[in-house]
Amino acid sequence: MSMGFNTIAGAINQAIAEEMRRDETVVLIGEDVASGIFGVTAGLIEEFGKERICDTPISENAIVGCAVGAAMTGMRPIVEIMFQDFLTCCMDPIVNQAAKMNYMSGGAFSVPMVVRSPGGAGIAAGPQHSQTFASWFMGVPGLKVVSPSTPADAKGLLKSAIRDNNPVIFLENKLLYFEGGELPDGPNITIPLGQADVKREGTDVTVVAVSGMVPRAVRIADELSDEGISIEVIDPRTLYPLDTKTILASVSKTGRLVTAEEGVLTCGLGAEIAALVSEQACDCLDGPIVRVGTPHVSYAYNQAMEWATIPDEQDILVAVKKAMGCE
Amino acid sequence: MSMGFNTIAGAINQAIAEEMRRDETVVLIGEDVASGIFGVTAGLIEEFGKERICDTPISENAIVGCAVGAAMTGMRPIVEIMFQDFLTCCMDPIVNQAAKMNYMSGGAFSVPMVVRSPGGAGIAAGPQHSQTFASWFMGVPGLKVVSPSTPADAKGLLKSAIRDNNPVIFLENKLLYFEGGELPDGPNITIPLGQADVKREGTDVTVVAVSGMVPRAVRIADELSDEGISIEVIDPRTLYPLDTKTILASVSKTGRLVTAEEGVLTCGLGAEIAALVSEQACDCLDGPIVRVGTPHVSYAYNQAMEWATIPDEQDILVAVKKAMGCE
Amino acid sequence: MKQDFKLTKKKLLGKVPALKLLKRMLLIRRLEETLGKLFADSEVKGFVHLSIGQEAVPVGICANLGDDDYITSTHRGHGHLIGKGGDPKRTMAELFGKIEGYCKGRGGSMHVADFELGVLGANGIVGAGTLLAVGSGFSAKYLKNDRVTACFFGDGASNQGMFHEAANLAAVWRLPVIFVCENNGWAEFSPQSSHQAIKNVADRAAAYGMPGVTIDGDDIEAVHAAAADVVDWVRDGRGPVLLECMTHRWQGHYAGDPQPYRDQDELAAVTQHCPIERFKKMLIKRKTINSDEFEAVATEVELEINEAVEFGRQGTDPDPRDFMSYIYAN
Amino acid sequence: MKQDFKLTKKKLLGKVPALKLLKRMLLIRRLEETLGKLFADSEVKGFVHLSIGQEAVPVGICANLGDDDYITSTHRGHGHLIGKGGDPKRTMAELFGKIEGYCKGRGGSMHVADFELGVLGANGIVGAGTLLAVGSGFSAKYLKNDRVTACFFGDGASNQGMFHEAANLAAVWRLPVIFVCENNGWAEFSPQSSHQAIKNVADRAAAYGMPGVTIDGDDIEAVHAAAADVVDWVRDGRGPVLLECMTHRWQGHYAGDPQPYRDQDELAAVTQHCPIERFKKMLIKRKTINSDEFEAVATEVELEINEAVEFGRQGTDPDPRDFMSYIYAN
Ligand SMILES: Cc1ncc(C[n+]2csc(CCOP(=O)(O)OP(=O)(O)O)c2C)c(N)n1
Ligand SMILES: Cc1ncc(C[n+]2csc(CCOP(=O)(O)OP(=O)(O)O)c2C)c(N)n1
Ligand SMILES: [Mg+2]
Ligand SMILES: [Mg+2]
Repeated sequence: MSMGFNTIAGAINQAIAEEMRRDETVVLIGEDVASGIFGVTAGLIEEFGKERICDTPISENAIVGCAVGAAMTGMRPIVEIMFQDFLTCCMDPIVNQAAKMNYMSGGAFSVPMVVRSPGGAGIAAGPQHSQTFASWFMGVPGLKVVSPSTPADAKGLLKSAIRDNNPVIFLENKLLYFEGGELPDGPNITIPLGQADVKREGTDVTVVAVSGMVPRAVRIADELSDEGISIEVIDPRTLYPLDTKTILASVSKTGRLVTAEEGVLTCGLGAEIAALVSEQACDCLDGPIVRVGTPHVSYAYNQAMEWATIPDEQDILVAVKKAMGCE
Repeated sequence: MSMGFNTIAGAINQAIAEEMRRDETVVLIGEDVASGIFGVTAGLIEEFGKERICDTPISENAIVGCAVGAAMTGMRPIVEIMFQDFLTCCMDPIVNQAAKMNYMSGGAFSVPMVVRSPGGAGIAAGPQHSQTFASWFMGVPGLKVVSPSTPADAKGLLKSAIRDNNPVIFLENKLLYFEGGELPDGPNITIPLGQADVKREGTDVTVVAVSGMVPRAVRIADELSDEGISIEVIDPRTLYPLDTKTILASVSKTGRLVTAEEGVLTCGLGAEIAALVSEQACDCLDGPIVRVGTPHVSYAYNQAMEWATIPDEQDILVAVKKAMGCE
Repeated sequence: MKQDFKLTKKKLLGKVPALKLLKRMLLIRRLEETLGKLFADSEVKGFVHLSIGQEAVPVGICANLGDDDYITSTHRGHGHLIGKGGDPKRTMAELFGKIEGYCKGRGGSMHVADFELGVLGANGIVGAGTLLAVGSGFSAKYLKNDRVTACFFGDGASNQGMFHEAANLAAVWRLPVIFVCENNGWAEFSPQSSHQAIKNVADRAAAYGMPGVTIDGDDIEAVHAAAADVVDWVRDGRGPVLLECMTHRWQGHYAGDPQPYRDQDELAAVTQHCPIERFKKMLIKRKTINSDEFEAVATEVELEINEAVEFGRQGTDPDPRDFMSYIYAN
Repeated sequence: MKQDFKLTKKKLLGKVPALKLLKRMLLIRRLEETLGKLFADSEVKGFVHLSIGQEAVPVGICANLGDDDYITSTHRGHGHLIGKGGDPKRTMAELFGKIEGYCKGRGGSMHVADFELGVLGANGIVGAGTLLAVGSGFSAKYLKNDRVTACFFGDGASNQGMFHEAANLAAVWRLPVIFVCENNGWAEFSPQSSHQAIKNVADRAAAYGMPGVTIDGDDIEAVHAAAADVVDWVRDGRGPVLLECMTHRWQGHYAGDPQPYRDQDELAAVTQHCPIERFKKMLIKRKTINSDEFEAVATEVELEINEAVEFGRQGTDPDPRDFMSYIYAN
């Protein structure tokens, strides 16, 4: 397999283009997707035209609802919701329609669609343009939830999401869009949903990190390895279904667990993983499970304050030390 | 303090009436609240008229949004969303407006309002009329979340919620509406938000149960006390801010924890409590933390299947045994 | 251009098509009367919304649709399903919560759906069906398969933001969607005057640049004729149309609703509008059919519904522990 | 009854009120030009949406409102705030993220709000402001305090379900709300023709049973006069009105947007509609003012804005660790 190099934005663009070439029932629907906010979908209009790259009115419910109806009748739509914050405007078609359709109809209608949406703080966009809502969707039976942290993962997972017969919520991160990385070539390279990736092997502490927290966790792992502390960084990549096996195996090995997400901690991913481990692997634990994430607050416009809120390397470091009992 | 006897539905009705008598900026807004779905608000129209008991079109966004704007300009609206399932239709005014207004405006505008909504399965209402979304709102900074299990709690907490200067999501349970209980008289009896209640003292296992799971947990506590197992049942009553002190104190005493909620387990209340305890009281734990709740599924119309899905006494019993290590 | 839509004259129907319409309406009527009883007897559970009195709308509309065409529906969806040709047996089985039911007992009354007939499901969320209709309209246009979608919704639903977004999007994209408003003057316990400051929901069409017309929805021939015009227009690629059918809700909002909020005289008068009675009388007067022919159909229907009830009642209960299946598609 | 709303003739304004309007428009213009530069220089961050070219709408409307009246706003909200009498200093301080700012640095451009002036906040969610307007309309009617609410929203926002629900509810409840559509022909990078199949957003008023009119939103006297009529009507308790103001967006959707999607000729022509230039020329031609008087105002504005920038720049940074405050009210 040959390797290229690209950003996550580029990887997503490629995944969409390749799947559109492969399957003509794949279309992209959203507000100004032809222009491409953050440049992610830019240029697709040239190859696929406006029948398949569909700009819409500002009508999030109709955008997602249209995708649900189209998916029920033979299409595989990809929807873009410009900011995760606007998912508040289309929760019904996601939660009560897409997620439940297969179940409610006793399997008569499946809903193969993807909702892509960028989240995360760090660009002074203020309280209504910086949120991350992964855990809401994790708690909705019928949905799958994906959140990649590298170009290769983004591409491979998005392709799987498009091919999946269920609604997949695909959560991107604005700040990660332009981080580069290796990207395998070839239109058929996919990554199965539901498989975690061990981004760094280690033996002392397991750090389960997601999205923007992954590179931060890896940097801390590097830093601490100089101190002789060996950290295993696991990126679940798919948040639902969660690869509990990989996580439990790692914790059995290390006996210590830190979780790291950008979203608000309350009832978040870290809570779910902590509950999982404290139910199923409590015997292996040698210390407290420590969660890193946004405390119970909003993100301020003021950038110093915003950055003081966003969880960072320092927070992971402190958490690792705490998990090791050296507070 | 003299005592009456009433149902939760009756207690809520009383709380609304008393607060409306006390403060004329309190109004009730929702679909068919004058008639009163489940009878909860029935009769209020006679005393308060349609200026204060306001039937609306089927426009959940406008209902909640109207309350937010009214709260910003001197009112204390109570909103009813007929089923928690329909909260999907008004997430934006709750999450991006009500919850963030005080923060976004640097304290200029507060939003004293209550969103009441019944949830829960058990009446063959099918996948779109049976859900419980407590954990979504727990994860939204700026909101308070309340979920009572007795008439006295419902009344005292709703009165506090109405008087609170923040948006409060007040989650009721359809099946509990008609369970009776003692109800103290007197228009000024309130229960502060953020205080758990120990429904049953015990020494062997802590069961943190909420809403419809509280009476079930209490019944299991009774049953097991015959076997010599002493269970402490804690009802947090307010889910955010959570009374972590009471929970941690109980777990320190018992060393064992079971959580019981009706909602889907993934990223739920139980996850949050498990994470809390495994971070802050892991030394005290003598066994796994076991969560009881709805597995990752929807509720079927078929009632046998629906009831097989809803967590019940038997599930709590099994969980207690598991937490005690006797599987 | 878009505004030059006009209804043509009502066509008088011959015996065969007339009896077909009568039969469909009777099927809905008897099915729902039976459901009302089964609900009262606690054999059927949950929320059951009856469309008794409103049968002409789905029957008149769907008579102009092929099996390939789509419909989206509401919480009051039995009539739409049966109107589209749905099977009373599988409907009943669903209402009994059985495996043989349309949703294998998972959905119940508010979710009956038929993949083969393009019935995209009844819906428990008021207004959500309009969103799905945009989707089936989109796929039909994109796949060029010539299918149209009839989207049923109520006067109450027309106040939902979802309806607004759906209508606007269908209009900008000129999708083959017919927005069929069943205006029965009520949204639960609220009369239309309390939920909107307009008389005709069709007046909303202009807000989207689509044609809008209002007809007597209890006159099956009027509905049938208007639907023919609208289906032609829409299938022609001329964009969506809003067709408002004025009709009457005879029963409570849900089975078991005692309707204390309703004026008793108004309520007593609704049966005057009976679409079945009116059509039958007219056909007999016109000598298109005779009353024996009507009775024969009525008897057929009676039998079919009785059979359906037995089919439903005798159906297989799903294994309660099987609650994991169908949450995810393979 | 509700439909008999009519605009009266435009009144010619005398010197004092005319200069006042000019000054407010200039304040907005200079403030935003300055913001554009500060953004380019990275002194101001985040998303900044400029309303340059659209100043006549908020200024003309708000000139008819008292300090007690309410407005709701959009993501493009500086003009509304300043139009209502907002303080350029506190605005600038907010854009610099300082404690002295309208939101103490927490909100930024998209959230500026002024309790004293009834400015219920700019809003980052397109359409959400219309919901809040129903709320302030409700409280005004309930508390009988005679306040009206002007609700600003864009052509793009009129496709949001929230707008539909808000307009319908305001109409059924006859709330004192003016729905002011700033139709600048664009929603981000999408021209109006691609997001709705109608030309005039005012055509949507009929869908709610409220009056709707369209005026030249770049003609401040026209806006001012129409607003006077509308405010009277609404304050009279006759229910909401939709007032559509046709205007032009000179700049990109946000500061820094290079607008590759825009026809360069169209873009070059927008300045012809300059509400400030047009008004100034007219006033001088009519001899209401002379050019010295205009220059004097322009200089005052220049000074005020320079002062505001310095005020903002010199403001106090909030302590970054203080991020817990204001999440909850006491
Ligand atoms: C989003 C949502 N809000 C409220 C309800 C409760 N509800 C069910 S039916 C109904 C009235 C619907 O009125 P209309 O659209 O006129 O249809 P009809 O019942 O008259 O057929 C309401 C309010 C719901 N199911 N979904
Ligand atoms: C719910 C929501 N969807 C999308 C956006 C992104 N967005 C911000 S402004 C805008 C265009 C608004 O157009 P219009 O209402 O005409 O106002 P204008 O920008 O022209 O002033 C969009 C799509 C948003 N902020 N909120
Ligand atoms: Mg109706
Ligand atoms: Mg615009």
